[in-house]
Amino acid sequence: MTTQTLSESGRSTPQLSLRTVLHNAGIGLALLALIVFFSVFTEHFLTPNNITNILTQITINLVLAVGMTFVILVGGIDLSVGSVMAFAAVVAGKAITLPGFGPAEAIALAVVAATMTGVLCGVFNGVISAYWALPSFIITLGMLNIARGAALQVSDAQTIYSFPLAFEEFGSAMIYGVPVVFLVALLLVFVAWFILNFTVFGRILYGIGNNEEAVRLAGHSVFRYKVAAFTICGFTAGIAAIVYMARLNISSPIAGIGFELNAIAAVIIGGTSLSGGRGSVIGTLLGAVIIGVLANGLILIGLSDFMRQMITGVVIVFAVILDHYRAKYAAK
Amino acid sequence: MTTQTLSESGRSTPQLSLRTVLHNAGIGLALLALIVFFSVFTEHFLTPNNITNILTQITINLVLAVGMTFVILVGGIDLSVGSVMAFAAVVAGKAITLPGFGPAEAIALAVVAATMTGVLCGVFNGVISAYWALPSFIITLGMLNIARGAALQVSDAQTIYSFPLAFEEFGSAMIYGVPVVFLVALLLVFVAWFILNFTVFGRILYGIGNNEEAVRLAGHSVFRYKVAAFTICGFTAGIAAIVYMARLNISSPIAGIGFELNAIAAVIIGGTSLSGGRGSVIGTLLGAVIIGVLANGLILIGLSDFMRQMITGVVIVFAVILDHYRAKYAAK
Amino acid sequence: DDKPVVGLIMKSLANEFFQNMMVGAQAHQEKRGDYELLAVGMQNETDFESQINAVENFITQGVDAIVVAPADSRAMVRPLKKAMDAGIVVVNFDVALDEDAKKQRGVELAFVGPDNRGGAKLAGDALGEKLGEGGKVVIIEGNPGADNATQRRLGFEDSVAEFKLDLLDSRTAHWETEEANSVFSNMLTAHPDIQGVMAANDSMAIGVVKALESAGRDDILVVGFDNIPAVGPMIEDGRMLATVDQFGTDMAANAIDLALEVVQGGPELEGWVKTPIELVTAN
Amino acid sequence: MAAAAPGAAPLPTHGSAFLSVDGLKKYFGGVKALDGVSFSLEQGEVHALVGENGAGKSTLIKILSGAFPYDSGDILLDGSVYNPASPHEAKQHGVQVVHQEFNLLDHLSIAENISIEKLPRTRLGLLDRKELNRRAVKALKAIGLDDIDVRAPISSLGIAHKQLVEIARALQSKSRILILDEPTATLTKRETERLFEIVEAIKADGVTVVFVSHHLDEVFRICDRVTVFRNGKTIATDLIAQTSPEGVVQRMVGRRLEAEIKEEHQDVHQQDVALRLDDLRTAANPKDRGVTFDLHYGEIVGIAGLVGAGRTEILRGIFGMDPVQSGRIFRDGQEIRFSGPRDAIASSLGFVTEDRKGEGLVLDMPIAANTSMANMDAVSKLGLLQFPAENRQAREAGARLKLKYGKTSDPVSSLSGGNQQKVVLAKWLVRNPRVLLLDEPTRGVDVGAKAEIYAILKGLAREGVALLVVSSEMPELMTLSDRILVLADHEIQGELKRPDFSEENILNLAYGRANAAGGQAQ
Ligand SMILES: Nc1ncnc2c1ncn2[C@@H]1O[C@H](COP(=O)(O)OP(=O)(O)OP(=O)(O)O)[C@@H](O)[C@H]1O
Ligand SMILES: Nc1ncnc2c1ncn2[C@@H]1O[C@H](COP(=O)(O)OP(=O)(O)OP(=O)(O)O)[C@@H](O)[C@H]1O
Ligand SMILES: [Mg+2]
Ligand SMILES: [Mg+2]
Repeated sequence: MTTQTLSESGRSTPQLSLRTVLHNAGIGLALLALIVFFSVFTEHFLTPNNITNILTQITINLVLAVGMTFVILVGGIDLSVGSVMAFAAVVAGKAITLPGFGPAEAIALAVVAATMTGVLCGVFNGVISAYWALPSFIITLGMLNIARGAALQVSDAQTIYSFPLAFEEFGSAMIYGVPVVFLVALLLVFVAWFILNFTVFGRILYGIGNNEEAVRLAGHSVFRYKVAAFTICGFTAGIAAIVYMARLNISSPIAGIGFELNAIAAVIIGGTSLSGGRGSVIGTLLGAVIIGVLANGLILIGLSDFMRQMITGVVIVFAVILDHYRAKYAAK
Repeated sequence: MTTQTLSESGRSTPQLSLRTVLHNAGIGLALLALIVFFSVFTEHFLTPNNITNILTQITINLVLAVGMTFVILVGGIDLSVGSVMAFAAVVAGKAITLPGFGPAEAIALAVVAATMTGVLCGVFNGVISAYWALPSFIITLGMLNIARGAALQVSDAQTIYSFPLAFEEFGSAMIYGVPVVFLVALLLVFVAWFILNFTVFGRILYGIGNNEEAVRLAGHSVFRYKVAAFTICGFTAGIAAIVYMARLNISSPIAGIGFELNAIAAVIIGGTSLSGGRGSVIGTLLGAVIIGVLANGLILIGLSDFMRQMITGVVIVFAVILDHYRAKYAAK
Repeated sequence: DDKPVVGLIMKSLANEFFQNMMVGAQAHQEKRGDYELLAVGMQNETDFESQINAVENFITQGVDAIVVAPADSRAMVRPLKKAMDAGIVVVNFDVALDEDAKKQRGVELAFVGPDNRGGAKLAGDALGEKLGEGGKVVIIEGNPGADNATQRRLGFEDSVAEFKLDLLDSRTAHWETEEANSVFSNMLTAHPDIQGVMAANDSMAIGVVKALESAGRDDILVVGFDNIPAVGPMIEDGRMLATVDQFGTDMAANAIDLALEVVQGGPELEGWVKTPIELVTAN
Repeated sequence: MAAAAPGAAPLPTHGSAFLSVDGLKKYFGGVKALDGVSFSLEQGEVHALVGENGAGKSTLIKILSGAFPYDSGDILLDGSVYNPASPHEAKQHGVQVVHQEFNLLDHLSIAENISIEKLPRTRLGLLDRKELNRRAVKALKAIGLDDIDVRAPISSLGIAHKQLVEIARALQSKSRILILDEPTATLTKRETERLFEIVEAIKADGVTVVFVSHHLDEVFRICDRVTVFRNGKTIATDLIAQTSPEGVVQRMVGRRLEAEIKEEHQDVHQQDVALRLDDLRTAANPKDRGVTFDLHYGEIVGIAGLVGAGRTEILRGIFGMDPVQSGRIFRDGQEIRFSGPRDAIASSLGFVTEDRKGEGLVLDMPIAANTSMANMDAVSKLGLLQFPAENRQAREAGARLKLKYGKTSDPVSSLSGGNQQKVVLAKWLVRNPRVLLLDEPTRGVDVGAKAEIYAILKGLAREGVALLVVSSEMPELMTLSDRILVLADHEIQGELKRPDFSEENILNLAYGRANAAGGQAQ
C-alpha cells in the first residue's frame, strides 16, 4: 500500500512501524471503523453474498474515479464523466444491437464504440482546457451538457436493450465470488498505480499538479500531458459504460446523472488534493470502497431513506476528520 | 465595472480606452454577442415581457452565486447550496404555516427561519473545513446530503404550501417591469461588491485566496475569515429559499437539486478563479445573466430539448474561449 | 397565418415516457395540421422553475392554449392562473393540480389524465393476488416529493392493505435503473425472504430484475409501471409479472384535442376526464 | 561561430562571441523592462550581469531561456537568429537556467526534482528509481550536500537547501550556457565557495556561465567580464581585470556612490530587555538543546550560522508560527506564549520572513495592498478601506526603500525580485514594531538599496526598536549587529561582541569549533 514514498533508498531503509503503516494506509482507518461497525450491528454485512454485492456496486464508481484521479492530479476536474458514460453507453448500445453481427463481433464493436466515444470526449475536454488554459470546471460542465444532449438525441431518449447473451454473462460472471467486472476495475487501479508511480509519464503528471510553470520551464509540453490525463478519464468513462451495459443489459441515456460527484468524492476522500500534485490511486480505491460500504451498510442497518442520506453526509465528514488525525499522528 | 483594481491610483489616472473597457468588462463581450444573436433571430427576445422573465428566472441562481463568490474567492467551494436552500425553505415553510400568526409576523418568522438555517449550515461548513484544514469539496458534499436528508425528514417529503398572500405578492411584484426579487438580488450584488472592494474584510478574503500563509503571518485569523465566507454563502442560500418560496408559493424538499453547479458556473464564467484570490462579483452577475439568457433564448429559438442541452454546452465553452481572447487583447 | 398556437409543457423529455408522449403530440400536430405546436420540457424532474418559466414565456409569446403536465401540483397553480387571466385556455393533464391549492386561488380547472394511484393499485393487486395474504413485499419508490411518485406509492400501499401483504421495506431509487439495482440488492440481503417487488416505474423494475438474476433468485415477483418497450421481453418470459400502461403516446395528443375544442368555442372542461390505464401481463 | 555584434560599440573581448544580443527590447504593458540591451557571450567565460533592482537582468535571462518572447532586437546564436519559443527549445540549444524565483515541485521528492528535465528510464522505459536516487545523491554531493535524504519531499527543505537543489538540477544536463540568476542570495559562505569551485570546473570544460549577483566581491572573484544594466539598458561591458568594484558601482547607479558611511558605532547603553528566550525549543527541533538569550531595546542582534543551522526556526518559534515545544519566552519581562502570529503582532512584533514568494507576499495583489497587509487599522476606518491613506503609505514606504515600481495599484508580481523584497520590508516597517525579526532581509537587494536599508534598520535601533537579524551574509551581520550569536546544529555556539567581529571568528563557531577563536561560549 505504499504509494508515494520511494522504495529504493538513497540512504535509510523504511521501518515498518505503526506509523509508517498509518501514514501509507490513507483513509483506511475510517474504512476499517466502518466495516467493524457494520459487522457488529448488522447480521448480513460480512456474508460472502453481501461482499459480492458491495464489490459489484462500487465497480462503476471505481472505474470512473480511477480516470478522475489522473485529471485531479494535474489540477483539473472532470464534471462530464456521468454524461460521457451515458453517451458512450448509448453509442455502444446502438452498435451492439446493429443487425448482421455475430455476438463476438457485436461485443467487440460495442467495446470499441464505447471507449472511442469516451476518448473523444476526453480529448475534447483536454485540448480545449489545456490549449486555452481555461478552467476545466467550465469546459467539462459544457461537455456534461453536450454529451447528455447527444446521448438523448442519438437514442431518442429510448432505453436500448436486448444485448447478446455473452455480454450479460460477462456482466454477472464471478470468480470465487468476486465479480469479473470488479476485477476489471481492480486491474485498472493497478495499471493506474503502476503508471503513476513507475513511469516518467506518471511522475510528470504529479509535477504538473504541483507547479505547472516549473514543469514547463523544465522543458516538458504541459499541454500534451494534460490532454493525456483528460483522455484517460474519458477512456475510463467508456469502460464504465461497458460495465453499466453488461451489468444492467440496457443502455439508458439518462444513466450516470450525478456520478461525477461520487467519482470526485472517492478521489478526494482517498486523499488526493483537489488542487493537484498530491495523492494516489490506492487512496481512490479506498475512497470508492468507503462510499460503497456506507451505501450498503446503512440500508442493511435499516435506516429510513432520509436518515440514511443524512447519516451518509455525517459519516463522510467524520471520515475525513478522522483521516486528518491519522495523518497528523503518522507524521509525528 | 472595475472591480479589483483599486479606484484611487497612486500615479496615473486610468485611461478610458477600448482596452481598459475590455479589460474590465469581464465576460460581457460574450454576453453581448448572445444578446445580439437572439435579438436578431427570435421575435420575442428583446420584448419587455421577456426581459422581465429573464430577470425573474436568473434571480435564484444569482443570489446563490453571490454567496458562492465569497467561498470561491477564499479558495473553497460549496456544493451544498442547493440542498441548504431546500432545507431552509422547508424550515421556513413550516414556520410560515404555523397557526396563530398574522401574515406580517409569519413572513418575518419565515425570513428569520430561512436565513438562520442557511447561516447555521454555512457555519458548519466553514468551521469544519477551516478548523481541520479539510477540503471543502468533501465537507460541503457531506452537507449536501445532510441538508437534503433533513429537508425530506422535516417535511416528510411533502410539499408545503398555502403561504400568506402578501408573501406571494412580493414574489410577483414588479417595479417598472423589474421583478422586486431581482432587485433584492441586485442589492446583494451591490453589497457584496462593496464589501469585497472597499472593506478590510474583503481585502483579506482576496488575500487568503491568493496566499493564505502570507495573510496568516500578517496577523489575521484565516480561520475566522474562512468561516465568514462560508457563512455568507449559507446566508445567501437562505435568501434564495425565501425567493424560491415567494416565487413558487411552495416549499419543496426536493428543490434545488443541481443548483450548486449552476451557481459555481456563474461564478467561474464570470472570471473568478476556482483556486481563489482572483475575480469579482460583477463578473458573477454577468455569468448568471449569460446562463439565464442562454436558457431563455434557446427556448425562444425553438430548439428541441436535446439540441438545446447540447448547444448550451457548446455556447458555454465558446463563451470562455471568447473571453480568453478578450482578456488577452485587453492585456496587451 | 392565424392557426391557433398550443404551448405544450412537459416534464423531463429525458424520460422516455414523456419523450414518446411528445413524439405522439408532434405526430398528432402533423396529422391535424390546423394548429401550431410549441413544446418545452424540463432539464430534470425537480426543476419546477423551468415549467414556471415556460408558462411565463408562453404568456409572453401569446399562445392560445397551454397544455401542461405539472411537475409539482401546487407550484404550478399560480402561474397557470396568470395564464388563464391572460385569456389563455389551460388544460392540465398527466398529474392533477392539487385540489386545495386550486380552491385557494379560485381556479377552476379540469384534469385530463390517468389515475396514477389507481394504476399502481392495479399492479399491486396483480402481485397481491399471486402472493395472497401475508406475502412479503417491498416497494421501490420514485423520487420522494414528486407527485406521481407519491401517488404510485399510495396505490401500492392500498394493495398492501387490501391483500394484507407484509410490507418489509420501502425505499427510493430516484426512478433510476442502476440505483434500483444497487438498492434492491441490498434490500434483498437484509430481507432474503422477499416474495414480491413493486417498482414505481419500469426503469427501476429492470434494475430489480437484473439484481434478482445476479442473486440467482427466480422466486420473486416483480411489477412495474409505464410499459416501456424494454420490459416487453421480461414480461413475456416471466421475469416480470406485470406493468401498467397509461397510453402515454396518446395522452398529450388527446389533451391538445380537448384544448383546441375550447379554443374554438367549445364548452369549458370540467372535473376529471379520465384517460385509460391497463394492466399488462404475459398474454 | 564568430559573429561580431554588428553596429554596436566594440566590446572588450578576449575571444570570439558565439551569442550576441543587440538592441533587445521587452515591454510589459507600459513598463519598459528591457530598453535596448546589447551584450555578447564567449565560449568558456564567466560573464556577470549586474545592476540595480529592476534593471532588467532577470528579464533578459527569461528571454534567453524561452520563458517569454521579446518585442524587438536581435539575438544571434552561432550566427543565426535565436528566438526560442519555449524553454524546451532553449534547452535544445544548450541553454540552462537557474531562475531567481524557485521553480520546484513541492510534493515530489528531492531526487525527482533534480532529474525532472530528463527522468531516467529503465530498459523497459519505466522510471528508474535507483538511478534517480543515485544521480541525486551524486548531484547533491557535488555541491557539498551530503546529509540529505533525497527521497524526502522538497517542501521539507529550507530556502537555502531549495536553492542548492535548483543548482544541482541545472547541473544535471550538459549545457553550453549556464545562467545563474542570483544563486548566492540565500547561501552562506560554505555553499557559495562550493558553487564557485563548480563554476571553475565547468568553465574549464568550455561551458559559458552567466552569473547574476548583487555581491560585487563574488563577481570579482569568479567572473571574466561584467555587463552593467541600468534602467533596462546595458551601459557597458568590462573585462574584470580592467575595472574595479568602485567603477562598476559607478556605472550601475550613474554617479559616484558616497563611500560607505563607516559610521562610528555608538555603544548602546543597555536598555530594557525586550525579549528573552529561556531554553526555547520549537516543534521543528524538539530534540536538541534549547536556545537562551536576551534581546534589548535599541540593539541589533545578529544570528549567524551555516545553512540549516536552525536560524529560521528560532524566529518562527518566537513569532508563534511553529509550536513551542518547551522553554519560555519573556516579553518586557512578562512570560508569554504566542498562539500564532496574531498574538505576536499584537505584542508589537514584526517578522520579515525569508521566503517572500511563499509567505511574504500576496503576489497577485497590488503593492499598496501588500504594504498594508499587516497594518490594516492604519488604512481603514470602521472596517472601510481608506484608499488615499493606503496609497500614501505605500508611496512613502516605497520612497524610503527606493522601490522601483509603476503604480501602487500594480500587482507585486510585476516587480523585480529585489523590489519584491523591499515590499516585504515595507509591510513591516509601516507598522512601527517594537521588536523586529528579520530573516535574510536584503535577499536580492542591490548594493545601493542595501546601504539604504541598513541605515533604516540602524535608525530604528536608535529609536529604541529591538532587532534580531538572521543573515547568511557575514558582512551584512557585521555591519548591522551590536553582537552576533553563532548557531550550529540548533545550538548557540557562542556570542561575538563588536570588537571580535571577523569572518574567521564567525566561521569557526559556525563549524562548531567553539573557543578556538576567542568566541565566548555560552
Ligand atoms: N511580469 C511582469 N509584468 C510587468 N512588469 C514586469 C514583469 N516582470 C518584470 N517586470 C518589470 O521589468 C523590470 C525589470 O525586472 P527584472 O526582474 O528583469 O529586474 P532585475 O534586474 O532582475 O532586478 P533584481 O535585481 O531585483 O532581480 C522591472 O521594472 C519590473 O518591474
Ligand atoms: N518543515 C520542515 N520539515 C522538515 N525539516 C525542516 C522543515 N523546516 C526546516 N527543516 C530543516 O530543519 C533544519 C533547520 O532549518 P532552518 O530553516 O531553521 O535553518 P536555517 O539556519 O534558517 O537555514 P536556511 O538557510 O535553510 O534558512 C534544516 O535542515 C531544514 O532543512
Ligand atoms: Mg532579478
Ligand atoms: Mg533560514
